[in-house]
Amino acid sequence: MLAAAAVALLVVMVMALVRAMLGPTIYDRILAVNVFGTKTVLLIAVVGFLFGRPDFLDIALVYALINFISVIGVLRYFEYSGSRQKGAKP
Amino acid sequence: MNFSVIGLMQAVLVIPLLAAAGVALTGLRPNLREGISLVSGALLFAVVWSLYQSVMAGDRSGWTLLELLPGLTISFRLEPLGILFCLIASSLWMVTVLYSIGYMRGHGESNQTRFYALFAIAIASVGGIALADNLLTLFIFYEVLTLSTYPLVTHAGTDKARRGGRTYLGLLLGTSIVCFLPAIIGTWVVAGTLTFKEGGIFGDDITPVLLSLLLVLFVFGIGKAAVMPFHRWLPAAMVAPTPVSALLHAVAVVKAGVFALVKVGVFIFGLDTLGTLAVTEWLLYLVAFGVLAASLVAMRQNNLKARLAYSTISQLGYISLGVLLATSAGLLGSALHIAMHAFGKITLFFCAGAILVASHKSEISDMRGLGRAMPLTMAAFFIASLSIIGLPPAGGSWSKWYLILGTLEAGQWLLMGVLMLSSLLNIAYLLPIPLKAFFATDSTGSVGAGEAAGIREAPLTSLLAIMITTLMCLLLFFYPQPLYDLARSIG
Amino acid sequence: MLTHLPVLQVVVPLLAAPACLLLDRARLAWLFALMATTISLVISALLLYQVNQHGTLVYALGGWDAPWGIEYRIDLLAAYVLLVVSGIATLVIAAMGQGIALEIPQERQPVFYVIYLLCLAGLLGIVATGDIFNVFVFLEISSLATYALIAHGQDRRALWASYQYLIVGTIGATFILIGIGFLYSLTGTLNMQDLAQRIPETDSVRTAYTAFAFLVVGICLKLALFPLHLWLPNAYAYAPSLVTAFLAATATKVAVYLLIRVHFSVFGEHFVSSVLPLHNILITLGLIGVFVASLVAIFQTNIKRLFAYSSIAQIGYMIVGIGFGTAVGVQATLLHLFNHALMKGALFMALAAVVYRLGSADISAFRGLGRQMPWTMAAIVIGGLSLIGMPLTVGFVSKWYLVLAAIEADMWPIALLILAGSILAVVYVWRLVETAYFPSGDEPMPEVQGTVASREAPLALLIPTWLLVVVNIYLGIDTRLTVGTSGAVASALLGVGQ
Amino acid sequence: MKHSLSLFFLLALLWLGNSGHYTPLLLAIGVLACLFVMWVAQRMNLVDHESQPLNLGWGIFGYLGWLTAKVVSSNVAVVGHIWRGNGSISPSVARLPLSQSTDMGRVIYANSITLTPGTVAMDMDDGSVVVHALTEAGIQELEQGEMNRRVARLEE
Amino acid sequence: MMAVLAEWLSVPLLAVGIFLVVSGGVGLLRFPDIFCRMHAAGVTETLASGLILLGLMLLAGWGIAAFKLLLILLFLLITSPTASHALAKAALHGGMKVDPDKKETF
Amino acid sequence: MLMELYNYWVVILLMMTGFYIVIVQGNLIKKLIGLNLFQTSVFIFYISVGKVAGGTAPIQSAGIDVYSNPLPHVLILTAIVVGISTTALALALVIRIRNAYGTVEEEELQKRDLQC
Ligand code: NA
Ligand code: NA
Repeated sequence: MLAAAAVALLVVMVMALVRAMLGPTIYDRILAVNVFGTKTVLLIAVVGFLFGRPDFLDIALVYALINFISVIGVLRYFEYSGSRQKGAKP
Repeated sequence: MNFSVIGLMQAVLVIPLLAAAGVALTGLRPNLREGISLVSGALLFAVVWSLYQSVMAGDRSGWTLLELLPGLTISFRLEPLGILFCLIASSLWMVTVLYSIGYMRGHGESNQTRFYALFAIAIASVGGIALADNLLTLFIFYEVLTLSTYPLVTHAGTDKARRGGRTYLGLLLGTSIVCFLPAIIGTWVVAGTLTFKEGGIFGDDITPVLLSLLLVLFVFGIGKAAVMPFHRWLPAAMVAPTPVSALLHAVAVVKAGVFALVKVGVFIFGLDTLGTLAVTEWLLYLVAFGVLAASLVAMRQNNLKARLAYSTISQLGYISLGVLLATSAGLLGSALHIAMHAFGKITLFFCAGAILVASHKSEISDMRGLGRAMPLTMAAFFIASLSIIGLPPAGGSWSKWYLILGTLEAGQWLLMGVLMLSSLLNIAYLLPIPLKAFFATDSTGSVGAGEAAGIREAPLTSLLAIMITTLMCLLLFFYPQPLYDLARSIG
Repeated sequence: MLTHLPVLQVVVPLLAAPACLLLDRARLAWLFALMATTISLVISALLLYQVNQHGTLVYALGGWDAPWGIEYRIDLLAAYVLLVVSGIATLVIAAMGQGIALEIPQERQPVFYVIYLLCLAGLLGIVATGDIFNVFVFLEISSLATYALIAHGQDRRALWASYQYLIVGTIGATFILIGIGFLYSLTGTLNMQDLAQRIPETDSVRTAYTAFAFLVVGICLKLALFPLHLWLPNAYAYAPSLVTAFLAATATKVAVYLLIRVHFSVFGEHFVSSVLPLHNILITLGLIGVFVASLVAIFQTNIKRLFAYSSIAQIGYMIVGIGFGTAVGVQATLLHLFNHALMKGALFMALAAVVYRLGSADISAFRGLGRQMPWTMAAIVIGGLSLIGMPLTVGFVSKWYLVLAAIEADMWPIALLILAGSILAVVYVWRLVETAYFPSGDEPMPEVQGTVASREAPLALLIPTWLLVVVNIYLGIDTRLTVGTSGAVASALLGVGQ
Repeated sequence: MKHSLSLFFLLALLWLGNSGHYTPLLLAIGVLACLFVMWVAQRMNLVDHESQPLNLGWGIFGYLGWLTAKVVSSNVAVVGHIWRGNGSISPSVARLPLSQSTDMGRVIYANSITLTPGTVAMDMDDGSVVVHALTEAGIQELEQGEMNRRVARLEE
Repeated sequence: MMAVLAEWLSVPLLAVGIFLVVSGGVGLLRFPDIFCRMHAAGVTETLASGLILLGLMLLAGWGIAAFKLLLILLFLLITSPTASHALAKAALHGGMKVDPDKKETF
Repeated sequence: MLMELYNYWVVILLMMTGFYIVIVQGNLIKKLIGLNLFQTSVFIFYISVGKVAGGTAPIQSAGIDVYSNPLPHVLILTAIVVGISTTALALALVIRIRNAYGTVEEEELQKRDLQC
């Protein structure tokens, strides 16, 4: 079952990648990357159990943190640049 | 005794340097400044004269200043050819300063302090070159001479002067870096020493190909000897004030070139080795071609200084040729011609300068009839021309005589012909100038118009200098013995 | 205390950097940084003395021995380079007290000194460490600091230059990292001493070559070997003048050091020359670099740029020396490494003085400068003569050995080409000399800031500059120290006479 | 003080839960680490009722239970739409009124909307929230206001 | 006994989780615009993640591992809406054509 | 051979992609992204080289004997820190470039430098 879960997660990650490539907007891509990230967290956890190394959970935890922060960071960047482009040229 | 000789040799280097410092410090008081130069010149000449006696007594003392690179020192040694060079330079320094006082002030030149200081430094470098005991020492002072004379060439600061300076520096530094230096380093690698030695320093095991390569590098690398095609710097340097031309053509620069060439020929290769190399023959022909070509070019020059410059190139060829002949008579002729040409050519340049200062004329065609206004100058020009051509009663006849003997000794009939032909050309491009000055009418058609235009002889000090050098040209014909003895003891 | 010198050499500037951040007054920060670099200089002098007395110094960091811990290893070569780097760093920072004032605002100066110290620590670390991964880390520390230093330039192009250098430098560093990775996978060690032993025993020669290739390319990017030099001219031209002096005299030198280390200490001449045509490549690229960079230099109107291109050319000479693969060749490279640091240090510091007075390093600023700033200009002339390779300057000594190496290797054409390159140096140096001493035409002289009495650069700039000039001449005349040391190092590197 | 204690308790729980090593040394380090983080949080003015919403009381657990059920049911709904295809959805946007009086309450409400699949809070101001829903039904359900009321009740 | 039971129990949890996560992936690909896709992504981030992590918790049994899994779950549940909201807001402000003041259907 | 060294192929692919982006992209930020990709490929290379056949992640745990080599991980941790510092510095530079020039496009930058 664990193996099936891992495979399913990988499949979803591939789907996310496809969405990331297709876009069409930058927000679609960010969404896809976020999904890819959260699925990675799950994958790490599942793989940890699959290989009998539950200590991987620490990595999953850290990865979840990084993923969240990076998505927020990227979003802030685009939100600002988006509103700035609307404004007058500096 | 030994110590004092070394002390004197050190003095040869130190006196001009102190003079340079003194000149720089007294720049605001011209009389004192020129006084320092004159006194230093006299002092230097006295020192060199004393060294002359030592060297004739067989003294070959030497001393090492420092070890620049492992096994390679900056060293000096008493040696006849070097003393010959020193004698020329020290005596002519004095005379040139004397001349310059009149010329530079008469011409209202700026930056005179720089001129006198650098002149003194150039004399110091000549001392270094003349007394050098090895190639490295020679090379170092050779480069110092180039650098210290560059500002003199560019003295005027005009566009033309800057262009001339560029050519001067470019060719001299260029040849010395690209050919001379590798030749020296190559010699060091091949022979394991750079110290001058009678009979040369190369062992028998060295291939002729390598020796030929080195010889070619030396001949072209010593750009100051103005071997064609690296002669362009001499005409380019004409832009300099006349005393500088004297320095270049007679006192220091070109003489340093041929001196270095003689040194390399005699003390690095040795005349025997030189004679066996096939490439020597080729170089001889090249030089001979240069002698003729430069004479022909000289004939076509209307500018007096340009004509004299090409004359120098041609005469330097004589000296180079004398060495490459690799015979004792040729060597003797070369050594003597270094001196004879120096006195002759300096007189000619002094005259050219005097004419320029007094009449503001630089083109030969304008000088017809000038003899009435400047009889002494033109007479001096005539005698100096005889010396350059090699006719009695002037010193040049001796050196030319030995050079011809040298060609005979080497069995080079063709070269003898070249020398004779070139002498005829010398006559053709030099003698008409004084003759026309005395006997031809000037452009306005009247004889002696110069006087009417208010042209008089050059300032007194300049005239005095001209008289001294002219006298030397004559004296060296009647009393060549001291120089002959000196030249005889080389090698 | 004395036994800890190898690590203190790096730790002092490394710790001084953050400490400097706490000093909020520019003057105070400068004094502190000067003190720290001076201590570094003293340490490097002591290290050189110790190495001369007792041979190579080995220091295990934190008491862990070599294969596990990081080892600091100071042999004669390292001690020699350490002295150059810390010496130049001290002189430059001494000059910065006054010289940087116009280019960097007062309130930014403490941070500037922090970065400067970090850069110094990185450079010293590269030289001092015996662990190749540690080399990478220090390389990046120094590089990051360098990018930041360059970005401090006034001109906005400094930012762009810094960015470009960052990209190229990072790629270079990454190449080095790959090379190190291959070496580690091959031998299982990162200690350079161990690597040197294990590489010849390896059965996968191809991996070793791959590693070597990556390392060499990476290092050559850092040392701006033609054609990997494109980042350098802008970086040098737009960085603050004294930063350029520091970088030109130290950063590329350390990169050359690294190349020598990797080539001769880690892989060994025998290994390198057995299969690769590296020698020919190095000689060819070096010479092309000499000619191309010198030719480009001739046409520069910004003198900082001119000397930047000249640096690329001089690096070419160093690479040619390595390319001979002989003891004399390496000796020539080492001599030139040392000597070029002196020349370019002096030249760029003199340029900094010109910029300080005239606010520009353009050739037009040099018109008639021989009269207005006689001492500064004289320093430039002497530095230029050294660059050309005139006798009685250090430049002559290194040229001599370079040509000697070429002739000994029976490569006469190369010898002539090396010297022909010097002619190009004559051209670009002389353009400057002519402008300064024989200005043409009736164009007015450039406006000099300050009163007539203070036209010459301030002593704070002039003294360090002239210290370098004097050393330049002194070591051109008394060559025992440099020639002796470089000779000993070269024979040790090539295993001659051991 | 109440908030500090709560934060310390939270941090300690995290440390203990993640460490797995309970030697005196590590425990001591843990205490120090927690204190350090508290000091930093204090300096950043983070220790207040916003980060430690203790005032919400026990009612929050009841709400969380209700929300969980809601999340499950809306998941099922959205999955249904996914498999049935784009014909089954009717994306719509609406501005809904807020009846919460505190920032905390509004955040909980908006986050609850977003947490349940099928609805997303896109933007909000003091009095309203803009919601995007996968179907019109989603909007209508929110308009009925059960979630709104439950969150508002939490604030009391 | 308990462990075996837990292992058995974990199977359906994981299975449903897998189904939901794949569904979310399909939705991500299938739905027409960014906002609709966000709803699909929400599926994978809430119930799907929760079920899979619960399944793992059952396998892990009482202990630190379970605690960490719980932590991960809480973290995902807290951050997911925040990220979604940030994304939606950015998309809304970044020019996606939606008029918030008019109730409308696309 | 091809499959045996698949990690190398992955690394090379990533590396070339990153390198390509650095060279071709005119946008300074995108260049940085390429640079990061380039660096990351090397990190992966290190980690994969440290893999020991049958070994698991080098986190000590009861009942496990074979671990991958931990040293590459340690090294790469350092390298990652270095890489992040580089990126941070580069981003700071880009911000200042943007302030000074008003653009982060390479071509535009060059145009604006030529103008003055
Ligand atoms: Na949701
Ligand atoms: Na939702």
